[in-house]
Amino acid sequence: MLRVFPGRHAASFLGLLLFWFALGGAWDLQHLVLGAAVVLVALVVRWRVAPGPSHETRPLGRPMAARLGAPFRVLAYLAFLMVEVVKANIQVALIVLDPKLPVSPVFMAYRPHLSSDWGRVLLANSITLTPGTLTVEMDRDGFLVHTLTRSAAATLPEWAAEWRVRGLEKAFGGGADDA
Amino acid sequence: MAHGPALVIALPFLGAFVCGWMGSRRIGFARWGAVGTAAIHAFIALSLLSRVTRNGPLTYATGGWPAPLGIEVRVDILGAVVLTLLGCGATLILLFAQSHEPAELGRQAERWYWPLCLTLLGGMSGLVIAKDLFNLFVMAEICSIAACGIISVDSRPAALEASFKYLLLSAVGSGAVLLATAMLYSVTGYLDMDAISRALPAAAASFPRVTMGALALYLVGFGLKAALFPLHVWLPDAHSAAPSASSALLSGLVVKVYVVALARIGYQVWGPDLLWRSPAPYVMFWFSAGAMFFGSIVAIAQRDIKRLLAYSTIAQMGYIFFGLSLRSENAVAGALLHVFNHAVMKVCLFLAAGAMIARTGKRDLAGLSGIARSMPLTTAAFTIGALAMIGVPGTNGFISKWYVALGALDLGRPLYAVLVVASSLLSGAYYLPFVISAYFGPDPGHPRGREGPPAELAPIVILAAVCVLTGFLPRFPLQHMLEVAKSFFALR
Amino acid sequence: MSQQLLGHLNFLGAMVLFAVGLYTMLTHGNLIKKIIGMNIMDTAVFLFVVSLGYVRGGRPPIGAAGTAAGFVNPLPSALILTGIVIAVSTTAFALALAIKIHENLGTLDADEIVRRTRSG
Amino acid sequence: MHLVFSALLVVLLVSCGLAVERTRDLLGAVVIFASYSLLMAINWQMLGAPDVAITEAAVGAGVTTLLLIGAVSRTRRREE
Amino acid sequence: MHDLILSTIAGYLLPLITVYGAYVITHGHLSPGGGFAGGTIIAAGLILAALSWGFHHAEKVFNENSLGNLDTLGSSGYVLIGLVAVFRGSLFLTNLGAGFPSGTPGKLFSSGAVWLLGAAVGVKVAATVFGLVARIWSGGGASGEVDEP
Amino acid sequence: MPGRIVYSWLPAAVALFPMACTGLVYFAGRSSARLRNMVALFASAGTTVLAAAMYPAVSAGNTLVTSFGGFLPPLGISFRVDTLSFFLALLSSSVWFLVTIYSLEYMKDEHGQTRYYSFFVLTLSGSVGTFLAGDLFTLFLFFEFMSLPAYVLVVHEETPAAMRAGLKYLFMTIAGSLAFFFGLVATFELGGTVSLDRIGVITQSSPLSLFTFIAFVAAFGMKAGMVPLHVWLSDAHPVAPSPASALLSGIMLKTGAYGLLRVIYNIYGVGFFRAVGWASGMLFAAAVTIILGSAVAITQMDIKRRLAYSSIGQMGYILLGMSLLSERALTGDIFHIFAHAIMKSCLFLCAGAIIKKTGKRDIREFGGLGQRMPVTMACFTVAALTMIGIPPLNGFISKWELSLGAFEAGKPFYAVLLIVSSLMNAVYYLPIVITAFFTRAGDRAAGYAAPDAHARHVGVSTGIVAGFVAGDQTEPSPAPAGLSRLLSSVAEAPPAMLVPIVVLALGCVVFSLSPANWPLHMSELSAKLLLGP
Amino acid sequence: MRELVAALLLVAGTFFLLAGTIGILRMPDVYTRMHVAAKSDSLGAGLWLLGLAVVTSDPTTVVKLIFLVVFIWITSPTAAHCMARAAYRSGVRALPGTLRLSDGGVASSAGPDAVPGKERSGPCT
Repeated sequence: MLRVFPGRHAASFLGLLLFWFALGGAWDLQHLVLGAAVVLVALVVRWRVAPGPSHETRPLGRPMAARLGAPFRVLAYLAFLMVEVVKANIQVALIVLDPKLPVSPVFMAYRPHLSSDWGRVLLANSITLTPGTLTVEMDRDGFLVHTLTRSAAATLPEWAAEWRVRGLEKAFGGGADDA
Repeated sequence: MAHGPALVIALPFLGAFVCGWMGSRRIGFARWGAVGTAAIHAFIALSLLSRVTRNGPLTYATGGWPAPLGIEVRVDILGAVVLTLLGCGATLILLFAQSHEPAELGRQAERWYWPLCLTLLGGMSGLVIAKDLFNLFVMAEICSIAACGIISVDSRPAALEASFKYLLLSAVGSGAVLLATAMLYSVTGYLDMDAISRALPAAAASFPRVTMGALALYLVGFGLKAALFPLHVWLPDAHSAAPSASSALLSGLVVKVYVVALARIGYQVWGPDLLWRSPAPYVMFWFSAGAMFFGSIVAIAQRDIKRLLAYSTIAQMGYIFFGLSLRSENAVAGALLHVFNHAVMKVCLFLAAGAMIARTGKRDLAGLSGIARSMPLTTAAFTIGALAMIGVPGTNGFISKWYVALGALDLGRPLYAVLVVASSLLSGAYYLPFVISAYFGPDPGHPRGREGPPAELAPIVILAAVCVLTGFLPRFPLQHMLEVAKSFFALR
Repeated sequence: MSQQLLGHLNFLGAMVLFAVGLYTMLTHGNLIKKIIGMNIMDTAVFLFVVSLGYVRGGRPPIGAAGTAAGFVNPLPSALILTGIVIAVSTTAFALALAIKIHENLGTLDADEIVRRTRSG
Repeated sequence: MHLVFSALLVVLLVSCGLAVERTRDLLGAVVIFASYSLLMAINWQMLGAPDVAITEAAVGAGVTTLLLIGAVSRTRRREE
Repeated sequence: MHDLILSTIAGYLLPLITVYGAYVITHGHLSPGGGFAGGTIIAAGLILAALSWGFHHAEKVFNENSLGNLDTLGSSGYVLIGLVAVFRGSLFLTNLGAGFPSGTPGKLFSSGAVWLLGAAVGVKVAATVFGLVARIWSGGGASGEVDEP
Repeated sequence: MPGRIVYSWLPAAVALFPMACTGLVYFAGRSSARLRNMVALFASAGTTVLAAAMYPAVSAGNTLVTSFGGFLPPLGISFRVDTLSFFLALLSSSVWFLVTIYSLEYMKDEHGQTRYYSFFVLTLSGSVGTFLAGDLFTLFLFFEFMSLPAYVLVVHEETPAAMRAGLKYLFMTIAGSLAFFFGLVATFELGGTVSLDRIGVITQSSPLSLFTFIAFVAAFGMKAGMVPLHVWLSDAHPVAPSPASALLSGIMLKTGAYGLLRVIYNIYGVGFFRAVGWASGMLFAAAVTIILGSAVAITQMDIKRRLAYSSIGQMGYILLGMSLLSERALTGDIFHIFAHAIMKSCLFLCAGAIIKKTGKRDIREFGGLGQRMPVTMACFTVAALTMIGIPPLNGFISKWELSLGAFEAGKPFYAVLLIVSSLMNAVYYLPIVITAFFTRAGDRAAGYAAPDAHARHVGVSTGIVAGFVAGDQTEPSPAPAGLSRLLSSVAEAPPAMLVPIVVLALGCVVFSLSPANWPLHMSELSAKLLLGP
Repeated sequence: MRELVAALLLVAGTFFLLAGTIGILRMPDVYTRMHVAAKSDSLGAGLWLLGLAVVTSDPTTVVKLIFLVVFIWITSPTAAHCMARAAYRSGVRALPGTLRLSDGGVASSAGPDAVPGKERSGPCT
């Protein structure tokens, strides 16, 4: 059943173990043993319960440079997102506190050029978090985005998030995810 | 059997899990597993009884911790007798159900049925021997849910509706009980019954309204579950819509354990002195008097045999509460004895009625006329049960009636005794016409079955025999109940 | 003082909620609404239990022997936890019943249900 | 401050309860009930019962709500 | 109805929630929580996954049969652990007195059987709660009706 | 003659022997009818023998006692046989024996015979046990054992009328037994014992003791057919098979009277009664019972209904006798229990024979019966005359004693009442006899045409007058044409039915004004015993 | 110092949450409300938790708080998306005057009845 790359598994395992230790706040052997067991069970459950892997698995070769750059890309993306979120909130606050309530909503279709599901999801959620936009509907071909203002709709296609996500995809190997 | 008190609770639950687990694989295992578990339960209960009567109350602290932390149970004489009743009663009912429920329920429902019955048994056992009020509450809840379960397993609309009503009302009841427990805890700082009982006089002096409120809530809570008169609305539907064996369990055993709980709270926690300083017994008295008459009068109008039996339960529960609300050892002993006796006879009646319904497919009284010709033994057992209900001497119903009436006279209230007597007359008014038409009524002519298989017949006959036997030799339950009543009143 | 008041406040709230829950349960015909009412009532009771403990100054009244000073008395919590478990199982069971009733009778209204079961 | 917050919580709880009672749309009532449960969980945390708060959050706001929503979606949404 | 965002997110959250639930269960004697709360949390995670992927996927693994097994495992485990004490000659559910190792207070494996009991309860609760919700949502049948693939 | 207390197993044996035989009868009935009948006969005969076996001890003035203390605590079962108990037990078992013989023939073609005989024997056990009971509780128990199985005898025919009557009987019985139950509990409460071995268990007058007494009167009065509790009787007796009716009227009514005797003279004590003056209420009830029973009997045209109402009237005598609280009255009372038992059994058996042979129940159709069934009708006549109280038959003796008792008690009004009621007895018995002997078959006696509604509405005096008119108007029938025709017209009941009738009728004659009247002697002893020192 | 930072963060968080709440009340339709809910939740709660993390000395707690922030940032937009999608699919109407831009950027005015949606009800799915 485990039709994913072992490396990916190892990453999940380690990540979850880290989570476990973070929760417990103790780094002793007991925690390690129990944690390993728990994490293993959790992962098995997750893979067993999940629907079959996506038909669109396109493993990409990953250049060494991309691999090394991955953490930086992630951090950069997070920073970018934070800034965007703050901006979004300020914008919302301004709109909300404006007595005229200047909204001019738009439904727009949007087609990102991404190769992996997780990338699309990341982008979709980023869109939701960022100024004036909200992903309403989504499938592999594109998104249906609701924007709060016309200007937000106009700027969305040029938004910086998409190429950053594409960069992340390159770093982690897009399309390898299923679900 | 040192672990009897724990086993008697744990065993049915364990059995329930295993039966539930095996039920989807081999239903036969679940069936006989249920009976076997109940039988072992009965055996443990009997050995506990003999132990308790010899050595006095048996206290068992699970986990070895003392009362406030661990769960402590205590098997006193009352508990032991009721446990025995539960074990033996459940064994017989489940034995009866073997030949009966598979056909009535269908495979899917049956898988749930046996575990639920055992869960109910475990809950009831826990309820009667719980030593602290919180476990009392928990066990009452387990009973309630399992009882709702066995009503509605077969998913007939009427049963579903009845079960829903029961579930919601008993949730109200348990809310009241929990609230009362919390109130007691807040003023005494204990959950353990003995400890509360010791602390209560002082608490009642300084927080009279809280303690009074707690008592009232207990009365309402357990009164709801035990179908005390104005709170009985759920019972007729629930007990008549359930499958036959369930009806017997519910009407015969389940409502009784709540009475035991209420008696414990009233007499062991509050104690007679404190209890009669509150209005609770007086309220209970009038309610129960209402129950005796209301239940009987409505029962007269019933056309469905199981509804008739259900209303009769209301009347008889009124009878038990009546005895408990009289400040007299004899009356309380009579009421407790009636807990036992009514259980025996009502189970007998419900099982017999169930057998009749199963064989003829008819539930209405008219449709069952002349049934004695094709099912003589079952009808005879039913007759004995009915006579016991009326309180004909030579049956166990007489003995309990005797003591309650005696208690009423102890108080110098002959009118109360007349009330008891008159309510028996009323119960004659609805049992006898059916019994007579069963023997002498015209046979409606449709094909009639024969007596059921031995496994179905044996429990009915045994119970009828117990009715007569304890009518003639009432020493077994009577002596214990007198002792219990005495101990209730010895409490200060 | 403030704690006392807090306890009383919750106490009062619990009473009101109990009434609201009971009222919902008794007056609404819809079974699911009844179930929600039951839940409100249950939580009100739990709130009552906690606030009763609070009235006495947040310290459990039992000084169980051998327990450290800062040891939190597990009793009221255990009480309510069990209560919650019971409440949720009751809820689940009641909902299953409600669904079955709806499947069988096509309605969730108590009066209507009674009418249909009596006639059917 | 603590007191004010608690009072606010209680008021909110009561108003949620009343809102549940008033709402004829069952799904709406369920959602309000979920928020009621969360408020209750917060209240318990404040009253010094973290265990209960956790459980209530998981059960009251989680499982019970899910059960209720499931039931509503399989029956009917409005109270008739 | 499949939603890519939800199902992807659920895929990430499920193991996290499971691990968190396991944490709550196993640290019940050290911090707030315990078998019941943790079991509910695990169940909630499973329910989240099942809701976003469809109950029929979850029922590949957690169907009535296996849930029943888990249920029985948990509950009879509890009783059996209690009975271990009985066979050791102590009272039912006796913990340290029955020879369960006490461990170091504050450590994970401490408090003797409490830990095991918590785990049993957790398994039982998780299975039961998930089963309940699955039954309510998917009508007790083998596959979900609410959602289509 | 101070009696000793003798512990003996005999009383228990007498009471329990038929009960044990019940099962035997039932199982015998499953294999062979003949065997069953024999077992039933054996049971009643055995009971009679066992009862008679107590005679030596009782005649020596001893009291036989059996008790089972461990049984049914806290009361226990006990038997206690003094003269009265012995006398009535012997009476009932011997009447039972005779009726069993009668049943063998009468019930031959009936359905459900096994059931009939089983309950027949069980009822015997109940009634004998009632008489032998040593305490109120045992009395209660056996009283129930008699009353409840008797229901089956009442509804034996299973006709709708029988079922209705049975239901009425059952409810009244249960109401009565509950009243009894109440009295029992109250007695236990007041006196601390329910034993009948002394005089005066309840010695203090209080509302509760009055209440208790009323409960007892209700319980036993119901069984004894005291107005207004008689309503079951007039329905139940006619619908039962005739042997059962004979026992119902002959023996079972007496258990009620016996119970009252025991209550008045043992539980309360005659001294107590004289002091409180409750007896006047009883007297009044008795007077009403006598008058009403007789008056209604006149209006009845169904032979068995007429006999049933007559029983009510006669029970009034017995109630009267025990309420007068004088020794003579008590002697007459007890003797009347005996006398009425045999004469009413005789009458019912005759009626049964007539119904069986001719199918006629309406006394207006009894014309020519005297020719067809001479022996039966002769016995009927004897019993009827006894009933009226013609000297020297034994009915006369009891009435005589009762009247003397009334005078002794300073209540001469009741003596007058007795005479009036005797007249009324004549009014309703003589026409039957006259019709049977002096009217041709097929003739409807003229006198019966009208009075039915009449008497009912106009009242007692009109009834009497109408009765006399009826008697007067009855014309003598022409003499029979010849002996051969007479013989050919004879269609007498078979001997098995005839023998008991004749024996009972002889009893009416023998225990009359003869110099050695053993029953009277027993009655006197019993009255002395009851009144105490 | 730590307290000051924390207080600032908390105040900021409160401000955004308050703005969000007002927004939810003021916004004209479901979709616009979802905007506000998604955004103010993630930032407001995030700032709060951050503020708490600053004053907390226990490292485990800090880690837990940070995890919480991550959770909220994952779940909050997902939840908003789910609700918007559910509303869209069950045909909840948007504010009159909402534009519809197709892929190529061609605008068309979406009238009151213009929002298409499959007639499916059901939460979130």
